[in-house]
Amino acid sequence: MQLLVQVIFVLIAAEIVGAAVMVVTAKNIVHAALWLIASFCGVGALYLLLEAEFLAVVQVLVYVGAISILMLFAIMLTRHVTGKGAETSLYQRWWVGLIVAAVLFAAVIAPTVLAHPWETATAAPALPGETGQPAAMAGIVDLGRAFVEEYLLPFEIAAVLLLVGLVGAIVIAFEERAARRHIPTLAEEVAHRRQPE
Amino acid sequence: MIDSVPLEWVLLVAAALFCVGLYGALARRNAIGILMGVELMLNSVNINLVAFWRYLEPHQVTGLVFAIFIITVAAVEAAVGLAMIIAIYRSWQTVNVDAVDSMKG
Amino acid sequence: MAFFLHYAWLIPVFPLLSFAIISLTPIRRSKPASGWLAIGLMGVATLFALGVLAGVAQGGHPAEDAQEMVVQPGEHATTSADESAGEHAPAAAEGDHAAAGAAEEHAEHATGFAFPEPVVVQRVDWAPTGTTTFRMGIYLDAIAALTLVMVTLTSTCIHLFSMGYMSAHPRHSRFFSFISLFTAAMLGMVMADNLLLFFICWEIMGLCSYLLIGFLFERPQANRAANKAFITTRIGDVLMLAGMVYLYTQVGSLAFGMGEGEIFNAEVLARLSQEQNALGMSHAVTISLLLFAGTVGKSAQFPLHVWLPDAMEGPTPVSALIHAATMVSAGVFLVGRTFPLFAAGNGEALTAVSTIGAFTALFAATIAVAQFDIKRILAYSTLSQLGFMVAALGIGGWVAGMFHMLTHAFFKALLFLGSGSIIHAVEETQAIAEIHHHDEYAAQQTAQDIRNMGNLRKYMPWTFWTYTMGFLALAGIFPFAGFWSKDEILADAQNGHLIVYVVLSVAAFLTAFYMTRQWRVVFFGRYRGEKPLVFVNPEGPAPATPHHAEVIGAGEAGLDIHLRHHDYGHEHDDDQAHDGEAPAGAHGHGTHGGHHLPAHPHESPWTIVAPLVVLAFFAVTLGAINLPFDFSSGHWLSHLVQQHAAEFNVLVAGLSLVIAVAGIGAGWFYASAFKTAQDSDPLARRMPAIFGVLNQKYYVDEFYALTVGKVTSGLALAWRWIDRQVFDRILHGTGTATLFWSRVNFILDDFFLNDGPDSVGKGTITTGKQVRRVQTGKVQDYLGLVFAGVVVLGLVYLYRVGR
Amino acid sequence: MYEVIDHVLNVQMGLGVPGWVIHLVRHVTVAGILLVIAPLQMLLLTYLERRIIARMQDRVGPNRVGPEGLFQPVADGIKMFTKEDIVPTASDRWVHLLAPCVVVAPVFLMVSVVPWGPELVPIDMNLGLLFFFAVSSVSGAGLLMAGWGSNNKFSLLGGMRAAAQMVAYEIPAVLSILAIVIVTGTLSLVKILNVQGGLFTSLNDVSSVPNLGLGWFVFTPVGFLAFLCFFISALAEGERTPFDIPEADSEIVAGYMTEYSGMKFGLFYLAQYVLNFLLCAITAILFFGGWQGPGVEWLHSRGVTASPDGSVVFTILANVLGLAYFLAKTYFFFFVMVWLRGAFPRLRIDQLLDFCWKFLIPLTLVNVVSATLWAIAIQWGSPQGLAFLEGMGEWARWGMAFALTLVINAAAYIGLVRVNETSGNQTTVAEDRQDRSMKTATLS
Repeated sequence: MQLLVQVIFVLIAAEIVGAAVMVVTAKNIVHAALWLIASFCGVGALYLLLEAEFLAVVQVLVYVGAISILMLFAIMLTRHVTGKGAETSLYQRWWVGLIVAAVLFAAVIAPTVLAHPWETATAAPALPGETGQPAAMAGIVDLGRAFVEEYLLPFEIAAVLLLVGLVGAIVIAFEERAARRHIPTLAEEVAHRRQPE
Repeated sequence: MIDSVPLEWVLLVAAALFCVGLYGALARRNAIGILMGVELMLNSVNINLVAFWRYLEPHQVTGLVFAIFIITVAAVEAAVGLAMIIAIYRSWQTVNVDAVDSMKG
Repeated sequence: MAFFLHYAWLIPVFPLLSFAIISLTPIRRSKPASGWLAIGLMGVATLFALGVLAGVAQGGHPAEDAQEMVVQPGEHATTSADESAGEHAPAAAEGDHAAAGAAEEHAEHATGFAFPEPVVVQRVDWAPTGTTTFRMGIYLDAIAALTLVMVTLTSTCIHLFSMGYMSAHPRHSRFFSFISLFTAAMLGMVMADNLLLFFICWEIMGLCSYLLIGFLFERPQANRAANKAFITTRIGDVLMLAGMVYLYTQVGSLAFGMGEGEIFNAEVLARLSQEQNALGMSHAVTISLLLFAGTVGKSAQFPLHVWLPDAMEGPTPVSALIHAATMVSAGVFLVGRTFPLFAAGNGEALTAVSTIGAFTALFAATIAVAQFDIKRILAYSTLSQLGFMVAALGIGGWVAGMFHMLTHAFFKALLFLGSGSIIHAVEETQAIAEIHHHDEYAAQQTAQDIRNMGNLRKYMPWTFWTYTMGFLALAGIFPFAGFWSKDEILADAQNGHLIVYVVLSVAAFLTAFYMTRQWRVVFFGRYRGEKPLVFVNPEGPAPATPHHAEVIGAGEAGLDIHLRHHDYGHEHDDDQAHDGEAPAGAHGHGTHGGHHLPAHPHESPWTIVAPLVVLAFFAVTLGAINLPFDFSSGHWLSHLVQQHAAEFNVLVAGLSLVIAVAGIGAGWFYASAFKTAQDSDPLARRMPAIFGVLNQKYYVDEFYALTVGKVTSGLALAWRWIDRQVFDRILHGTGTATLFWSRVNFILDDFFLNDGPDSVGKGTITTGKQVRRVQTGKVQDYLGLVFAGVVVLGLVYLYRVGR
Repeated sequence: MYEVIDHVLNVQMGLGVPGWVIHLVRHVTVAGILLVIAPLQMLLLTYLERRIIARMQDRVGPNRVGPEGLFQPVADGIKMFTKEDIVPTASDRWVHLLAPCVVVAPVFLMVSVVPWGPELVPIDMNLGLLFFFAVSSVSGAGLLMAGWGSNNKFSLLGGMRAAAQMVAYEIPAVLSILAIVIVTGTLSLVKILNVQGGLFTSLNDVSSVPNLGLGWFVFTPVGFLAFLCFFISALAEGERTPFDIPEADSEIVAGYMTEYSGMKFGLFYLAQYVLNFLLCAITAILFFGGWQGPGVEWLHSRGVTASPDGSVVFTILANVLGLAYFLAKTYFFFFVMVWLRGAFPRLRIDQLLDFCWKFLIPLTLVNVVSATLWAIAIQWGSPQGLAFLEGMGEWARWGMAFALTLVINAAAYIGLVRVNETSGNQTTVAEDRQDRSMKTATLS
């Protein structure tokens, strides 16, 4: 059973990281966005494995169902549909990014993570419950309570942030009616063509 | 899960995801590509939070709460970022960030 | 009664509800519906308030009620009521000094004061954030219950009055929504369980006061008065907020009550009164003086009194409700509420309070002697009476101050409503209507001038009799309400505060004097309104033809410049143009001009008279709640609030009655000099200088304009001068010097240093080119640099520092 | 289920297999059953739709293959399997290929949480409802993939329209369901169904109410408004007329399906009809009590309490009756969908989005507020500082909540209708009329 879980974990991890690598290396930006969806789904599966079902569902709902689709929309809106532009090359100093990321992973994060003695819940027994059972894991009910009691103010701030983001996005992306490109009607088109140069 | 997979593995996956996202944010020319890199980084942070919650303090709710706050922030960031990209596209006719350098010294 | 105590928190909700309904729903389109809605809900609130009072009174021993009455909202509901009541009730009931604890020892002024324990305390968590939780709720004790009844009763009467008085106004519904909001805030303030909630409601009242003074916002005068009131009271409020912050830093709580962690806790008070701050005062003195600044602003005490007379620009019901009966007494209520803090101030704070109160009482009474505007006389009278209450609190007469606050609210509201009725009636006459046709502000000012009235006793009997009762109560005639409360203040003052006693007695004499002057001029003699003394609005439409105007003889500086006798009746044709522009005023007559109104005023409709009758009833009888005799129902108020009140002193009472009668007599003869509207005041004839000073309110406004205003503009001028003369010269000098130096340099350069600077310049350009390559303007480069920095820092930490 | 398989494998056949194998067998069996049932539903629904719409249009519909044309869908299926699979040259091969799979997969995941009867629940997830909508939102990505991968402007337009419509209508759908979630306090579909027992009260804990299984949420003002909003949103989510803009054949050929043929087209078709079935099923479950109905609870309780021999029979009977109720309600809603298709013309895309943002979303938000009031009125008491509520009887509280929410919802509906009329369409209609009258005036 342990081996099975390990295998599943490795598969999921490979899916997450592999898809992420495809996201950053894919030539075609639409493909990158699709790989992004794959990576998000993998993260959702990892949450399931970590027994955070609610977060897994929220991950799918928000990242896959909303953010990715928003990105695909943005790609399709900012692309010359028939022309070039869909294929993107790398930034000219991409090697800076590569070095920074590689060094960050290999020399900073990985040694820290591996060297630190983690006192996980299995090593230290969980809080004893009433009947000697370990205390129950926090569930959705606790989460909901935390939002309206302990974290009420952050919750409200997050709500305001969402509202401000919504308004801001609308204001930024709003195109004034006057600035919109004029789409000629058929009659105008014909009249235009008929005019001598 | 927690008795078969050590915490380090999960953290390493998150770290790898973060670095890949960082590379994406640094190396992509396309603004939307950069945004994708940032989203990957945010996801890796979320994995960390959930992993710490599960392994270290499963009976407390803090890790989940902050993961949800990060998802909120990510959603807002995506919305505003994409709106900005569309606005940039409208005035520059491109979404390649190296073309948008009016701040050049 | 338990029901009412249980749901006491609903009392402010009713007027708030009517505010919300009138402002948010289409009901606002219907004038009668919105008015009657507000009146109805106020009536329900009144019922609740009476129920609460009955519950409080019936309980007798509130501690027992509190045991079962305290509701437990949420898991953290307080039981402080039980505890504090349980501990202190026996001591307080006996009038013992022990309850006030250590504070008592330092407060010789506050003899016999023990903070009354609450009957109902309901608190809920408010703003739970992390570890600190602010809680708020209601805190009901006997005085709060009495004040609730006072506020709701007067407010209901005034709502009803407004129904008749404001009926013609186009913004009728808005008026009702504003006064409902105001009433809600006042009730909330009375029931507040902590200073912050108190302050929030206090500020809402300030806002409503601002909105209602400026209700007739077509008039520049109203706008100015609203701004003045708002800004002036803001000065006091900021100081009060500072006091609250100070208190919070010292105590860590703003909750009323004597329990653990509440501000009237005996240990806390003892500490506050002993510890000194940087100013050399004890904390308690500083805090109470800062809080008292709020009172000075809100209750219009001496340095900040200037806004209240100007606030009479608002409609008369507003003057009655806010600027006579309720809001201005909020300041007094504040002092009463936080009295233990004042008492803990070793008498210093209380001395300041009594000084300011007594001074204001006398000061305002002298001004009132020389006014002609019926509402302004009452406004100064209000100032003076508020001074009485504040002085009473300052000399430790807590019961007397509160008692006077309650009685004063009723008879002053009555007087204001009576004056409103009179103005309403006078405006309905032909002479005023003709002015109204030309300039409605001038018409209203003319209608408010007491010289243009007279013999109204005959035309308006109901108003006359009710007004007379209010007048007698204010003057302090036995057995009207004002007599008992004023006598109690004087009895307290006589007991060891001789100066205050003398000052207040003089003020009482002047009160009787100016009120009689007003009363006789208004109600007796001959009706003078047919040829009125016309107020000429300096900002209104220009008078049509100057040669018609007749300037009345000098003597009354200031006012007379604007007073002309002018018959506008002949100018109708010329004035048609103004019709369109003239905004509909408070009493807009749809058909003025063509339609002829009666020459004499007539009695007002029942919606106006009925409130007068109700209030007159209370003005006559309210003294009965605290008769200073030791029979079964005597000292009812004192017993209810569990305080010791001053004993009845025949000498003091007799003397004050004599003073009042003397004042009335003097006033009666004095006022006989007014025969026609154009007659000037007898004092103005004899001593024009003194009259001028009084008429112009001791020139306080001008003084403020000269000091505060001048200082501000002087500073601006000084700064301009510094800018022009100093900085500009430095700059010019620098420029000239630079120019000279550059010439020298040019010669040197040209001959000696040509090559050197050239190479330096080239070097600079090269360096700049190299350096600016860092600023690519590309966001990814910056991001890359940031993360490169992170990596470097991480490496340093891991492999250098961390080891 | 577990016991049954255990019995069969270990007792009857004497194999002695370990527990996880039984679990595996059980899940595989259930998944297999669902995988068979879902396409069958699609076949049945296509047939039904064609027949019903034909009757509405005075035609006969397919009636040749089999009795009454019952095998027509099978024949269509065979045709699709045998058709040539065309992939456009300029298309993005893999995206084009994967798109139908991405659209179909979520739909089959959604099937797994639908309770078919009192005990016919594939997975009783305590996040069932959220899972359902989270998964359904994934198919939007598939639609965009299909639109983009085909490299055809009609496909792209169709895909973008479909995704925009899905994202937009997900909000009112989820908000209207949120009202139900607030009232019941759970996200589990099974628990939501259990609450809907009783008799017209939506509260089977009100005492002295016989459990007839009629406490459907649609009988409360909150539930009724939520039902209306949800069903309209469901029409849009399922791309049904009048919201079938993404595949408007008169404008953009077949939308994102234009370049698909053969079985890939069949997969889209399958996904669409299964999705429609699921939306109807969820409507029936959330607002019409799903398998709840007179008699089911009675039979079920008999099954629990009666003797061991009789219990199986009673349980089976209860499940069959519940399944019958559930399917009857679901097919009724599908009939309504077809009915609407026969009755209404297609909307324009801007009308569709306006309707969503200016009408449905405000309305559902108000409904969420009244759901909160309902929950307060029914469930709160002295711990929340509302002791006077506790003093009232259950019926009084229920009646108060009913009246309050009815007033709020009706006012919100009327107000929104008036606002939308005055702001948009009415003026244009008025102008239109004026224009026309002027024209007639000049003509005459």
